Amino acid sequence: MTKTDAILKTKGLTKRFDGVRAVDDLSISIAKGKVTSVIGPNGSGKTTLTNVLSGLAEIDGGCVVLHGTVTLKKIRPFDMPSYGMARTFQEVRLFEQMPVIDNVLVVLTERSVFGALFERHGAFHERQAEEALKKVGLWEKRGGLASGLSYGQRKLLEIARVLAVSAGRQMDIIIFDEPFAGLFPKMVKTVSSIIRELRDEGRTVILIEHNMDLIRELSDHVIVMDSGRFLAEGSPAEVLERRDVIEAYLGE
Amino acid sequence: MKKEDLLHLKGVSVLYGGVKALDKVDVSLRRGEIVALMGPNGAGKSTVLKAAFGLAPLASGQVMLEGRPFTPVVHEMVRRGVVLVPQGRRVFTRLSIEENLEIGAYFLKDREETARRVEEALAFFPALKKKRKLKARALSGGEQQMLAIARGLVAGPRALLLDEPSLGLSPKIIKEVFAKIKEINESKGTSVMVVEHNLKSLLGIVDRAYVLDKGKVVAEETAEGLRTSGILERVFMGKLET
Amino acid sequence: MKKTFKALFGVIALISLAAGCSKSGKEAGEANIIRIGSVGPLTSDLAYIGENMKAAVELASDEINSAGGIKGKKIEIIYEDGKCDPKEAANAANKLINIDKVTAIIGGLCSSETLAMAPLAEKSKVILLSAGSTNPGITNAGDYIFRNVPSDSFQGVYAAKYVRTKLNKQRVALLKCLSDWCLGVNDSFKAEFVRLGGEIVGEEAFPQDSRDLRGQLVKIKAANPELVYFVSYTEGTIVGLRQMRELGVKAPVFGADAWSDPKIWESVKGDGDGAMYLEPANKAYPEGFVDALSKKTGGKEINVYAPRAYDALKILASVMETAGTDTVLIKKGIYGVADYKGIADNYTFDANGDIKNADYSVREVRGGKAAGAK
Amino acid sequence: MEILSQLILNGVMAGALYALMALGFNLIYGVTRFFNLAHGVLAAIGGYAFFTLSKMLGLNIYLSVATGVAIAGLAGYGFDRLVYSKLRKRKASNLVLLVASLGVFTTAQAALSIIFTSQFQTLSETAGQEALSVLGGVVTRTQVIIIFSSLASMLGLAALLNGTSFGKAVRAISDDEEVARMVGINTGRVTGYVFFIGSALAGLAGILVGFDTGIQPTMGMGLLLKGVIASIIGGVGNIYGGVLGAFLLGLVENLGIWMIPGEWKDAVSFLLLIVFLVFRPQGIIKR
Amino acid sequence: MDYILHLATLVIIYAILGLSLNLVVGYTGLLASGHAAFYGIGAYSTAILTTSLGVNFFASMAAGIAASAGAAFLIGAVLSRFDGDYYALVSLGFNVIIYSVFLNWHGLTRGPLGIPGVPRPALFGMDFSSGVFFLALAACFLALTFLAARFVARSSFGRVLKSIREDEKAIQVFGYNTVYFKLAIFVISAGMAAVAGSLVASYINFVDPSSFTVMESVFILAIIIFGGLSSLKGSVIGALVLVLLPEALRFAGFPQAIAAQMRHVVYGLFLVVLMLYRPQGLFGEFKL
Repeated sequence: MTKTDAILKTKGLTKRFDGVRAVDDLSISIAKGKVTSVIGPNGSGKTTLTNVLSGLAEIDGGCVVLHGTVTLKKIRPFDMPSYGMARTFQEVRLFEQMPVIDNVLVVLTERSVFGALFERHGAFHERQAEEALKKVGLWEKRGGLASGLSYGQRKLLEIARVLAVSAGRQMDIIIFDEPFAGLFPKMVKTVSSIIRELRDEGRTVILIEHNMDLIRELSDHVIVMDSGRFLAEGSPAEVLERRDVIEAYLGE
Repeated sequence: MKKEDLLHLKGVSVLYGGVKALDKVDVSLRRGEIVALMGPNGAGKSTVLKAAFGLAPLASGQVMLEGRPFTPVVHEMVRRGVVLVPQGRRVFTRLSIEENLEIGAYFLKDREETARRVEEALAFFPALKKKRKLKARALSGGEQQMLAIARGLVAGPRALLLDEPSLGLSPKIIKEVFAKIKEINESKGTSVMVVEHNLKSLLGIVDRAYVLDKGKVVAEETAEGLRTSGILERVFMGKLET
Repeated sequence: MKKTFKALFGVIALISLAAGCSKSGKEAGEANIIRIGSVGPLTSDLAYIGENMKAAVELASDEINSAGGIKGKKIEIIYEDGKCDPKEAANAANKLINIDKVTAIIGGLCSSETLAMAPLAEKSKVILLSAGSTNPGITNAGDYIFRNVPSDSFQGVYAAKYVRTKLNKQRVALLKCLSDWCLGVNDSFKAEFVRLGGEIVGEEAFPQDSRDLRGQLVKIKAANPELVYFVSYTEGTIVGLRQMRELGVKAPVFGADAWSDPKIWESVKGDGDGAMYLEPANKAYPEGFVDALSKKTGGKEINVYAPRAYDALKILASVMETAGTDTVLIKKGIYGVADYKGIADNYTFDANGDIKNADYSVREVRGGKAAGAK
Repeated sequence: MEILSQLILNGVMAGALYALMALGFNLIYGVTRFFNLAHGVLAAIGGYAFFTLSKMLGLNIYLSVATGVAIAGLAGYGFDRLVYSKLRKRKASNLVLLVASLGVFTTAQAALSIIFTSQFQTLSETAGQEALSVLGGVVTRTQVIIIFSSLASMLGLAALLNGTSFGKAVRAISDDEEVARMVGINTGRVTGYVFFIGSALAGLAGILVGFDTGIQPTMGMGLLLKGVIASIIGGVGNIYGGVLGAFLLGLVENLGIWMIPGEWKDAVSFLLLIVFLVFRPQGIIKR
Repeated sequence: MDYILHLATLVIIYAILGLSLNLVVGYTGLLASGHAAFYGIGAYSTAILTTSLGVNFFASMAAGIAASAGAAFLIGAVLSRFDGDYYALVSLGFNVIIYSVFLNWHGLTRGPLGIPGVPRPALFGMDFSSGVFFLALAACFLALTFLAARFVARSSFGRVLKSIREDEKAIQVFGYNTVYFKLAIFVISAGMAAVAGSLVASYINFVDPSSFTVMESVFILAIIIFGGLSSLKGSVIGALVLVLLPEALRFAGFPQAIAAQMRHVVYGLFLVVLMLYRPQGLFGEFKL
């Protein structure tokens, strides 16, 4: 991988919580148009990394470089789309007391107050939402509240939300934080095909995942973290055979 | 059910928001042994501990203590001799180390006995002894984890349930922590049930292990079996057959 | 939305039906009754005054009815709570006028109550006779609006003259609560006092429900006045006088007519000694009145407005004795009242429905009891 | 100079009362994490309990104070058992608890008005108290007692929290309720006791206010707001912070009168709160 | 009949207040406890402009809306930093501050003396001083407010508000600077409250500070919590029930001294029971 394909890079990125370095001097780069998996044992800082990238956790040190040109030392959450990023959450964050369809529609509206207040192109958005919901198989459930969905369906709704928002706009980087955890095999298939499609559309996918089979199957590149630090990277096959990686997972 | 069973979860199911986190799980902890719960993320390992401790409501099944069924109520478990050391170094950060330990023996009304046990626990973890007057928030992650375990020890448990004690600790500390766990087990005869992803560290100390996947027990192995069957690699690679 | 409005109008219709029924039920067979409303604060801060006035009105109506009523008709008083809140008073007046079909309303105490009720009474041609609202604004509130209590300006002017000329004080500090009445009295005092060549060396206010006046008093003490003119209701007065004593404010204190409440002097004990205040110049209340009212309230306290409330109903009754229940005639009758001898005052109404004369006497507190000033 | 010291003394006095409210409020907040608006009415309950016992039934004054305080404590304990603990069990949000406590407040205050009428009552019998002169200002015996009680309560509470196993349990719950349960603390029961103690402190404040000025059923809201403001500017959930905040609030209010007319006092205290929340949201002492 | 007209008018005024507050509390999930401040600004604007400057009622209402929205903009800029309990407390604090202004800025508001003689509106020779006409006028404003509130609630903007209520961080990640949304709805809500204020000033013909206390804000909150958060219909029904309830109690035969306090007891118990058994209110879609 040459430097020019890197759509997102971190340089010495650091995030501390109460003296614990959840992300510690991390320098990685994510290739454009590929599926890059970030793996590592529990507590290795993967989710913190996604939170830092999406502005939910402040950067304590280092920076993030986008498209090789934009250097960010501070990321505000609502700037995410303007950087071309969208994400799902590990601990499913839906708008519980809203209908399923509104959970998708809401992310499609105008971002400005006045724009949203007077916006009236519902049909276009509804098509986008419909498409996204159909893709994850939740179209039939569109009228019910999100809180009424099962765990797996809730995860799928999160994914639909990201799909819808990226469909109309140029969302280049999509972060999936453990999208498969707790899903039934059929749903797993749906999600992995969605991820593949996204990549085929030329988007960059950052995948946080534990299931090694899925990682092997889906990812072009794997980055391993341990204790907040960079441990290894490479193709899935070579990384998953590495002694130090296995040890990081299983202990010495 | 065997006689030597101290704690026994019998056909336990737990529902989280309509999803089965545990599905008719049968797990037991015998006197004096160290049992590990293994499996991929979301397999339901921690939920087993929670179910035994009253933190997760049982949808079906029973928890038995020394052969008698009972309903676990969280704040009564310590008195019954069952202690849970939760995941994530949860110590009382605004209390001093000494106070953290004293709280561990909250149910004891005997001050002298409490003090004796605190000293004993501190003797067990010399790193904490030096800092006994400090607030727990001043400790490093590893020290906090030791404090959490030490706090559990002060209660003098017959069964010690440890949820991911190595999480976020450096390999050296992990070794130390597991050595201590083994020491406790041997010196006091305390039975230990431990949820752990750091499987290799456990190899030297566990007597038995359950492998869980998607809320079900998929295998039960002896210490010997763990070493030879290759189950650990299968857990890591996610190649468990359900 | 349609449903909402349907529901809304449905409920309104239901209530109007209920109200209509109760109204017609009352009218039937009760032709021998004259209904009169009474509005005042029965809850809220000033409830203690309102309760006292209510007892006085009750006493008056008992007396009238036991003496055979008015032209053979008994009077029935309906008491509503005005809470010293304009909206509440408007609610009460509306209910009294439209449901109970009262001929007259005695009330309110607070000027905010009276001012809010005035347009309703005026429109429906119902007599509104206040025994307690002293705000100058009421003077022009309407044709049917009367009061048998002097406007604030009388008492402020009287006090200012007394302090300036009789007591010969030059430098005075003002302490007042934040209510319409306090402000009214205070402002008229201030204007007159300055006109007479006096000097206001300090002016402090406190919210009506404030019970810590120490800050204000420290400032007044620092201004070193020769006298403090202190306008407040019972509670504020009790804490104010005590805190003055604590802080060593040595200047004599002069108060307004609300201080005729004996509760003040019982509560502050010796701390009130030397305090002076104005009281409407009334002959001593007749023995029987004091006893009868005490029996109604279960306590000894008789605040300044209670006798006026009693008088208000009596005035009304005497007018109705000749004018009947036609409110136009009653109105005319009240304008014609001259030198009516009540127990609190001798009343003559002017063309605005205010009372003409306002005579005061100064009381002084000695040994925990109020007495006529030397 | 004399004025300044008097204003400072006044501030300290006001602060002592606010401190009592803040102590109880903070203690309860630390354990339950919700804004207990009903805390205010407990001051009135304490005051009226004392009034009934001492003035109406003629009980000994010290016994009346003790019983009055205990009655306020029991009332607070009762509110917790009847309402809050049920909501907590249901994992209701803070806002639900806040609204429920508003309901409790309204009901209890109206009940007091019905039982005791809205009349203002003074509790102290002594007239013309001899005032002590301090640094050119004066304080009365009652006020000395108030300051003393307030400081004694703070020290007593500190001793209870730091020296006893109950205190440790309370601090453990404030720190991490779930783990406190895991180590064997019956957190529901301890929380109930905390309600008792915190409410008793509010009751004491109510009685002292009654001695200093007087009591009314509606006295609670004002006292509560001062207590809450004091807690927040001092550092919510920290008992020393609450006391510091209370004295700061008392001083600012009373010294502020020097510059601003007294009628703006309430506005000044809320401005102080807003300034703190904007510029130092963690309060003077961070938890 | 006049009594019924009177009550209907009051119900309408409180329904407007409920609708406007529900946009902030029910839809956006912010426990604003200072609504009476904006209600008061509307009332005082009309009272001052119509009595001392002789301005037409409708113009004074427009001015009131502007003044209220302006104040809300400044207050909201501070408030938007907070959420949860702190939002409730700070908004209550602003209510106290604005109440203090009503009470103490004698030059403008006449303080506790209040402003008497506020006229009823007249438009194109139409005189609304009769009860029926005023009721009709008030009903028109209720309808307008209802439509406006519905427009806001059903717009994309309204959907974003709900998502802020549900999970502010999550919606931020999708590119919404939620501070602006919170501020905007606060300003809109304050403007609507001013409409109710103008109506009440002109209807009662008298304005004084006692109508705009914190307790009044709490009453408006009770209306929407009872009627149902995030339900426009609920706001109207809530106003209907809570305004009429105390009037009904007048006929209930409580002893007079207790009747008004009983009303408080009933409110208080209402709140407690609601929180215990139906935290979303009668028609609510959203639980606090």
